[in-house]
Amino acid sequence: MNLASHADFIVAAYGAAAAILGVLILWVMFDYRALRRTLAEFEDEGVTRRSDHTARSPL
Amino acid sequence: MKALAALFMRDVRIAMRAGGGASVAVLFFLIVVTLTPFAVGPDLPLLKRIGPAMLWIGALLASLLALDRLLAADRDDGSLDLLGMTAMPLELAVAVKGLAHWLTTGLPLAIAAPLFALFLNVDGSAGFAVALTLLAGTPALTFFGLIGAALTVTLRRGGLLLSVLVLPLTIPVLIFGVAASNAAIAGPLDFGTPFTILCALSLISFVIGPFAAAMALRHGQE
Amino acid sequence: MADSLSLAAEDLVCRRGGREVFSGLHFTLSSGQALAVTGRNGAGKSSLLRMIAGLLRIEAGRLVLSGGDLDGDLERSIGEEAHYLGHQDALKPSLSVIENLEFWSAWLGRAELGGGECRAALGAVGLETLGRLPAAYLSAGQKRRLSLARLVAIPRPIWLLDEPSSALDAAAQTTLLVLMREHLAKGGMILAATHAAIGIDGIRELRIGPAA
Amino acid sequence: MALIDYANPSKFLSFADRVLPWLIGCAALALAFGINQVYGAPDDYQQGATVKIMFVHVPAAWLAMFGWGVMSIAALGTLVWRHPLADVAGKAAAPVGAAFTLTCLVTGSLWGRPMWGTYWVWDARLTSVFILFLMYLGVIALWRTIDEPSRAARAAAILTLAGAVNLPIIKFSVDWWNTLHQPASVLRLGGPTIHPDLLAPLLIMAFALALLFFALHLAVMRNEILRRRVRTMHLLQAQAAPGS
Repeated sequence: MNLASHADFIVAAYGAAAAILGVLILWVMFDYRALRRTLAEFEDEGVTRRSDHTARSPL
Repeated sequence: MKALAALFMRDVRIAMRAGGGASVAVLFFLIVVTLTPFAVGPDLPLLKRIGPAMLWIGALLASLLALDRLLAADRDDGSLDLLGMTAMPLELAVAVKGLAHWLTTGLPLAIAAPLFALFLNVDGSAGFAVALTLLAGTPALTFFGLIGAALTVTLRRGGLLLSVLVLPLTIPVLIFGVAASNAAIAGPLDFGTPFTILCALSLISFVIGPFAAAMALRHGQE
Repeated sequence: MADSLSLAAEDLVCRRGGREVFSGLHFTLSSGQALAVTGRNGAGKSSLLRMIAGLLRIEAGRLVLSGGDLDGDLERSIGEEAHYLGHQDALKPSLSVIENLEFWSAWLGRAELGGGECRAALGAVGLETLGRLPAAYLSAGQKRRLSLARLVAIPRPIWLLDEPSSALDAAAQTTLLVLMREHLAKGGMILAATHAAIGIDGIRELRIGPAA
Repeated sequence: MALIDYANPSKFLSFADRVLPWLIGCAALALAFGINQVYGAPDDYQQGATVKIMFVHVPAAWLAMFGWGVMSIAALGTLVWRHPLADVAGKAAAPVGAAFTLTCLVTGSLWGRPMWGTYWVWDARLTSVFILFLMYLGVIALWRTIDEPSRAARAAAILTLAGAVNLPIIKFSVDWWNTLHQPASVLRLGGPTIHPDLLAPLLIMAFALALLFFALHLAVMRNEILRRRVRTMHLLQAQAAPGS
């Protein structure tokens, strides 16, 4: 059992780990940006949460 | 044509969005496959021998259980009434719904099959052979299943009855699906014959399923 | 809808579950007219509307739609010329308000419709700000308004309304009234099953079932 | 108590915004150092170079179980203490835990291939991790199915706790099932005896991946709080329109 014969499996294992965790990281990042964008759009449309701006709230 | 495309897109969207349940069918498939070794033991040669059969049974149950809500959801919210109020034949509407359903449940099952096959010691090309037979056979499961879905909608009884009604209809699909898989993996039979029959079953179901389902819906209206 | 249409029922019979709900029903309705279908619960108001919509089998008798450009076109059923507003709203909670409406206008509409009709219809029922909102967030009254938008977005001569004012607040009932008057003015027909009075001038009443 | 201070979602958000960059930086540094250590680690006399897979496989297995532990504590927070952030913490732990479980499974499978000659063997340890993975997927599916967050939180909490109680039973049953069918001749992955030279890189990698776990968990929690804000905005928008 030498390194040469199994190096591909070791690289594949680390690559797979990086890929799985990388996908999770990318999902988190894109999700965060999309959510921030949606919230900003609400801000532009003038919809606000009462707890943020009690005075301005029309309700 | 535009109307049919709109219906197709609507069903695909509903299935893909949160709570749509497209991924749950794949999960169910995985769990059925996983249960096998706990029942028969982790005996690799045995698992390899029964692997294609278990994959087929898992895919069969997963695609049937997912059919339960296909027409019932439209009945419950009144959409089914409106779907019938156009010049478009109900058969086409049902066929398009079936296609969208196959795309969101049947196709993922076939795609997942080579991966899940590894758990049953069916690896490499054998796994892809099973996936190929599932690709050819799952449309038949969906479209024969449509008949049961339409009947249970009008009878207003859910899930279990659907399976009881439809499973007998799917036996030929199972026979030729597993036969084609085994032929591809081990021989000695020819792969082409059962596979061609499997494709033929899918084509037949594509004709019979929507017609019978639409007929059941029309006669069931009260 | 410039050509005058008329819908006639001759000796209609409705049977459900072996029980005769009504029989010998006659009425005629022409363009620009409205008919209020009244009667006690179980008299068959909803059944009559569903029968006209083609959702319920006609046991005996005839329903004829004549006039306009329909005479040569026997293939067309009355259901294709009618809007049915039942108790259910036919909305998918996971789709947005505009997606729901656009689907129904693509499915039920005959002519090529642009996105404009749907936007305008949302405006007509007061939901123009909620286009992107998933229908799951709507209140019962707003869902009802969205169903009404369907009738506005897709032109069809016959409106079959089953208890149209249920779940609607006073403002929405006014909106509904305005929409119904506009529809009649354009030569449409309305059949409404209702308990309450509908404030439309010249509406006729069709009382079905035994007198209460 | 710090936990009470951060019960307010707005405060928690600013806390997450402050802490996350540091946490991510530390995790990246620790991972770089850990991988460097792994590169220099000696081969195992029995398993050769493939033992290097252990340095990511075993920490991933630990974090897979740790993730369920986090979810269980959060579930108690939801059901017993009704802590406002417990729902969010429980929901956020599920995808992170599932990702580490999947990492453990895939690396185990790639380790098993040269050892056993096949990608998957129903080894007792791997099988238990696999069942854990299925349970994670079940919890995620439940979260996705129920629309209303607090109702989903309670349902998921009950499922999580039922899973936590069942996990030892499952582990015991799988061990029993496995020994019943095959004598313990198969080489086990990540067995209990570890050479000291291998222990140091293993612990460093475990520490680094744990930091990554915390960073991801915090980031997903932050997303979840934002998602709930979007939901609140939607509801407010619907309320502001006529006919509500």
